[in-house]
Amino acid sequence: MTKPREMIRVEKLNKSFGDLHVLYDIDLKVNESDVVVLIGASGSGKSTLLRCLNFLEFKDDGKIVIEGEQVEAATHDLNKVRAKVGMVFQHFNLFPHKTVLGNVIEAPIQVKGMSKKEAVKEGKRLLDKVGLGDKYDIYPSRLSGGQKQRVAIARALAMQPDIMLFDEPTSALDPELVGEVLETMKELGEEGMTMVVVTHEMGFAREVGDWVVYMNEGRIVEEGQPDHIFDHPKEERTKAFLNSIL
Amino acid sequence: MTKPREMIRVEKLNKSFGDLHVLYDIDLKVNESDVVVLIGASGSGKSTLLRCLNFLEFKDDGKIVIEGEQVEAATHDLNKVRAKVGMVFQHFNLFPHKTVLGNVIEAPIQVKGMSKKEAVKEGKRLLDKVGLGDKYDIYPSRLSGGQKQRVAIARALAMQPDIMLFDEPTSALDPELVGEVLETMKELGEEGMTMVVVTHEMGFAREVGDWVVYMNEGRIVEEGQPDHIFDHPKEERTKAFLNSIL
Amino acid sequence: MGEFFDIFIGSTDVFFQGLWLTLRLSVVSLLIAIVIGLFFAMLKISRIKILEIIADLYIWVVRGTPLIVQIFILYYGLASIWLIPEFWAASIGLAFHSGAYIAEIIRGSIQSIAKGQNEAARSLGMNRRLTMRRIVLPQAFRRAVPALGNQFIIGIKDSSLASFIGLQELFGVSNTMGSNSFNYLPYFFTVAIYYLVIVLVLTVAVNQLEKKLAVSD
Amino acid sequence: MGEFFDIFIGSTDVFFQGLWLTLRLSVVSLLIAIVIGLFFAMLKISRIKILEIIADLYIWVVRGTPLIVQIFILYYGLASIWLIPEFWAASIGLAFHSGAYIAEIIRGSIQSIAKGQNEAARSLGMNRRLTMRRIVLPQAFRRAVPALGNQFIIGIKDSSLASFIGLQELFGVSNTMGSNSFNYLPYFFTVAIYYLVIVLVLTVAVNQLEKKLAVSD
Amino acid sequence: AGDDTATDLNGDSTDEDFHLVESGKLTFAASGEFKPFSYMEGTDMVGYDIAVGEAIAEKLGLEPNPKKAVFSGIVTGVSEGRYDIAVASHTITEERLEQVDFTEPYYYSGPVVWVQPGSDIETEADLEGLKIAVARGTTYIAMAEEYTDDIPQLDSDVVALQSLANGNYDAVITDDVTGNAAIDNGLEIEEAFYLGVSEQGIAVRKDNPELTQAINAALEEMKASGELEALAQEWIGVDITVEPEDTIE
Ligand SMILES: Nc1ncnc2c1ncn2[C@@H]1O[C@H](COP(=O)(O)OP(=O)(O)OP(=O)(O)O)[C@@H](O)[C@H]1O
Ligand SMILES: Nc1ncnc2c1ncn2[C@@H]1O[C@H](COP(=O)(O)OP(=O)(O)OP(=O)(O)O)[C@@H](O)[C@H]1O
Ligand SMILES: [Mg+2]
Ligand SMILES: [Mg+2]
Repeated sequence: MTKPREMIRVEKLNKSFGDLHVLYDIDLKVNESDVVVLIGASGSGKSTLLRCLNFLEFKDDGKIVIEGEQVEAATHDLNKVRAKVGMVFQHFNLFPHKTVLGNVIEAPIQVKGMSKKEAVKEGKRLLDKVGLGDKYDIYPSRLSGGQKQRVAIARALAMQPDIMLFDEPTSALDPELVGEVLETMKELGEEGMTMVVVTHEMGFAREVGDWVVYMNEGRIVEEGQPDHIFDHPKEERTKAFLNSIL
Repeated sequence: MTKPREMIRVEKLNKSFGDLHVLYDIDLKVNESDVVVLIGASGSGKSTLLRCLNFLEFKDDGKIVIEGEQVEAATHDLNKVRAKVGMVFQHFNLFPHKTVLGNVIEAPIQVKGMSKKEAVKEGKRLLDKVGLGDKYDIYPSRLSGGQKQRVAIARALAMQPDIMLFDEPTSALDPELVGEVLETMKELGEEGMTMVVVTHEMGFAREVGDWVVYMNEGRIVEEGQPDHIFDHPKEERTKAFLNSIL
Repeated sequence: MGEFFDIFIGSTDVFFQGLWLTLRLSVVSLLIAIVIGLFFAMLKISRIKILEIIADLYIWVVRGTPLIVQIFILYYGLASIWLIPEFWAASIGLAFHSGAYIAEIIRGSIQSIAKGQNEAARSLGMNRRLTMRRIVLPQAFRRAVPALGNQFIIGIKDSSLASFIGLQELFGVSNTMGSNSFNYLPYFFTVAIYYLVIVLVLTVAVNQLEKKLAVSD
Repeated sequence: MGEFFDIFIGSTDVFFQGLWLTLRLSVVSLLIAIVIGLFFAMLKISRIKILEIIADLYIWVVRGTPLIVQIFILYYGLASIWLIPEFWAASIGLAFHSGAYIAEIIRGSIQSIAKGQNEAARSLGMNRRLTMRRIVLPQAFRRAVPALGNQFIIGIKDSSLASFIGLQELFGVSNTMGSNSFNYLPYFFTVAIYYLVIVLVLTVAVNQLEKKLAVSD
Repeated sequence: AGDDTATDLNGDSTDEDFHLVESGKLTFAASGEFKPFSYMEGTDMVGYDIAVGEAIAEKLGLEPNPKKAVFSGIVTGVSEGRYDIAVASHTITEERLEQVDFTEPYYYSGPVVWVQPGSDIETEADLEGLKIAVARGTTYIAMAEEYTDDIPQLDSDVVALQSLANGNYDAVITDDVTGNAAIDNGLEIEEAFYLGVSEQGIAVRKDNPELTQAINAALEEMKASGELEALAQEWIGVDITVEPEDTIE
């Protein structure tokens, strides 16, 4: 068995907002094709950690290594790094002035310099894949929440990222729409995409996740394989948290 | 035993907002010193019924008899009627530009023409009664929610109403402040005030209420003494509702 | 630069007279405008269709025509019917103009006073008038202070148009002195500084007032 | 009344010339103002202290001095240094003035475009410029349409001040004809009607445009 | 002067006879922007027009009350009763006579075409189609209309001359004296040619013939005594109070 390729490594990451220390000495490793699920109470720092990985926030200190390369805001072209790491947000953040297809082809054309024809072809393929083959020319405002989130996934995939980050992708959705998004994510995981997912959907975590990380007040309290974490948590805080949401 | 005096009688009250029919054929009787508790799911029409009793909304048809007199918007001076019926709102609605005492003496002076001296004396008495004897000159913004609501009760009492209406008086309060307001209401009930109370506090309903009315989708579905309603509801919908909130 | 400084210092007495007139014009017109604005705001919330239409018409006409036209109609246009002295033509013209904006400011702040305030007062037996006078208006005025202050600042700048009916307020002074000396620039810079200072002082004053009024909130 | 009607009908050719000039002034100044406004809006959101201060200073000066002072400085004041023809003095003066308000409108609508839009674009690897140009500005402009339309209407009314540097736009025409005939009122009423109609037409047009742009929302 | 007016001047009449705007005061308008006839010194209006107005008020036993006004509004201001009279360098014209009465001329002058130094405008023919600026409400508008349609109108002559010097116009038509005063103030403009001679009168409200008469008498006396000429010398530097040979038609 060959050693798996390491996609993300975080070492002793610290992050504050002003006086508020939000992340303490975070260590995290994500290998190729891993699906890592981050869980934890509101305010525990899950979003902040994810946003640091995509450089939407900047760490105070510590190391972030993406695909073997230690990335520093001062010396790296972060736009290039971001293009390798796709991100899906809780509130979709689609571009409302562009059609569904327009949303998907925007970055490949503008950032990668892909030809419009190629971008459209690839964009359509991705939209078909997430089950929106009939919505190319519609504006986002006419989509349901679940459809919007699937467009957002296609849009991120269009940049051909090596890693996908998801920040509570289903928590703004009506319950009946959650399934379609999780299904899309599950397929993606099965195809071998490296993923870091913040979610409260424990069923998904258990079924799709390779590794679960429980955070509390800015620290990683416990981590392990889903069955271990869910069935035999060691820490009291983990037990309390799981009780509160299950 | 003498026949109790009838304070409020409602007969076949109907009320719509535009196309939305909100109250259907409501019948209700409230005798002197009764504490009637209205319960029901959100949107079932409890507030609307209460507001009709105080003529903040006008019925479409049916009868509203207050202290033996059938009140019609066209022929009655509603301000006089309102002065007999005090109302306490969920969000307190104190006058922010007046002090605590100023809130309480405003209407007696302006509406009843009470002398300022007398109004102040009575106002202070009422504020002492609700436990705010040390807050006369403070502005409402500096009070806690529970204190605000007690000022609102004192303000309504200052008009010496015969009936008091309460519309979810504790539901905007932090849990730890609910008790002080319920205590004040309980004392009021024990002193013989006629009260109609919309609340989700079932403990209060059981302890203080003389009669409980359960509303659903604009109709009175079931009513009776608290023990009957809470312990042996007859209707399925009542059972379901009680299960959902207990 | 030295020349500008000499002119700035040397002309203070004349400019102070202009300043005094500017301030009188602005204050008088603001007071009238508040009365007008309050009146039309009341029409707008009267819920009586015809009164609302009258208020809308007034606001539409004021907002649809330049201030200078309004002032000139009052001063030159109406002269054959009703002879209005310059000061009053300018003050009334300015007030008529600001009044429309103030009506909207007051209406807006009345409507922003939570419906709850109205209901609380009505439920205590207060009639509509009493509720308006004792409960809603005091709060509405307080809430309107920043916008009214802003409108006052606009009024001060607009009062410069009074010079075109012959009033020697700040701008009129600078214009006359500029043309008499055949050397406009220093006088216009001087007057610009006067306006900037007034506006600055007023902005600070309005902010202070706002803070003071916020005490009971 | 009959007299007014005769004058209204009889003077259409002159007033149409004035109207044409008014429209040219307003449109040209609006276009320049949008460029100015966009520029200063960018300075304001640049997060570079010195650029923000420059933008604040500009906005403060414009908002702190009357428009007529700004126009007169450009036309009379600067003449010895830089000779600007009437039309351009008026257009630039108006643009300089509106520009400050437009800068605030654009800045406001840029900042109202949810932070989320920015993050989504950045997370796709788009740089700040690209994000601004392709994602934020198109939405910001759309959101700014009502306020820009309103500013255009204000610009049309403000262009009446161009008459005081000799331009025979709408108001200038009415003033000249009024003083030459010693009979102001009918001409001022006529010009008021012209302004009201333009403003009305524009208000409707802006509303239409707004609706059309809302299609994709 | 007749005996009637003499009695007026002796102060036998009261100001009620004149229907004054403010009793006891002679309220007279001038533009304040027509150097050297009227202009501002600090907050005071001064100049030949003002001096004449003050002298007349004194003769009538009234307190002088000068009012600065925008030139284009002065005639209607007099006819509508804002001012008793206008001593504002008004050329006596048919149109104005329909609105107000005029006294006898209190000075004679001529409209002049002013141009930039070195301009090649020499005759009326050269003015064809050029940009000629004038002050709003003046008689110069009609003159300019003879040659062109492009006539910017400003609120004062001085402003027009200034803009001419700045290079904004091809020509400006205004009074001889005013233009020369501007040149004395360092303005770089040049006289091209005269457009004739005009008579300047004092405008009086039509329903006030007693006042017109009294002013005429006062003027007569001032001319006879040399007082008027002295004022002209003081403010203008030349005697403009006598009628030259060829008056404009
Ligand atoms: N931009 C910011 N400025 C200041 N504080 C912030 C900022 N973003 C987040 N925080 C604070 O950092 C802490 C962690 O926030 P974060 O959003 O990472 O938590 P979370 O685990 O994602 O919570 P949730 O489940 O509510 O999304 C919180 O206290 C939050 O208020
Ligand atoms: N002013 C109004 N205009 C239109 N519809 C209204 C108005 N007030 C209430 N409604 C509607 O009438 C129905 C009954 O409302 P009401 O507020 O009486 O219910 P409720 O039982 O008090 O509910 P809650 O517990 O949420 O206060 C609801 O559907 C509500 O949306
Ligand atoms: Mg989060
Ligand atoms: Mg309710």
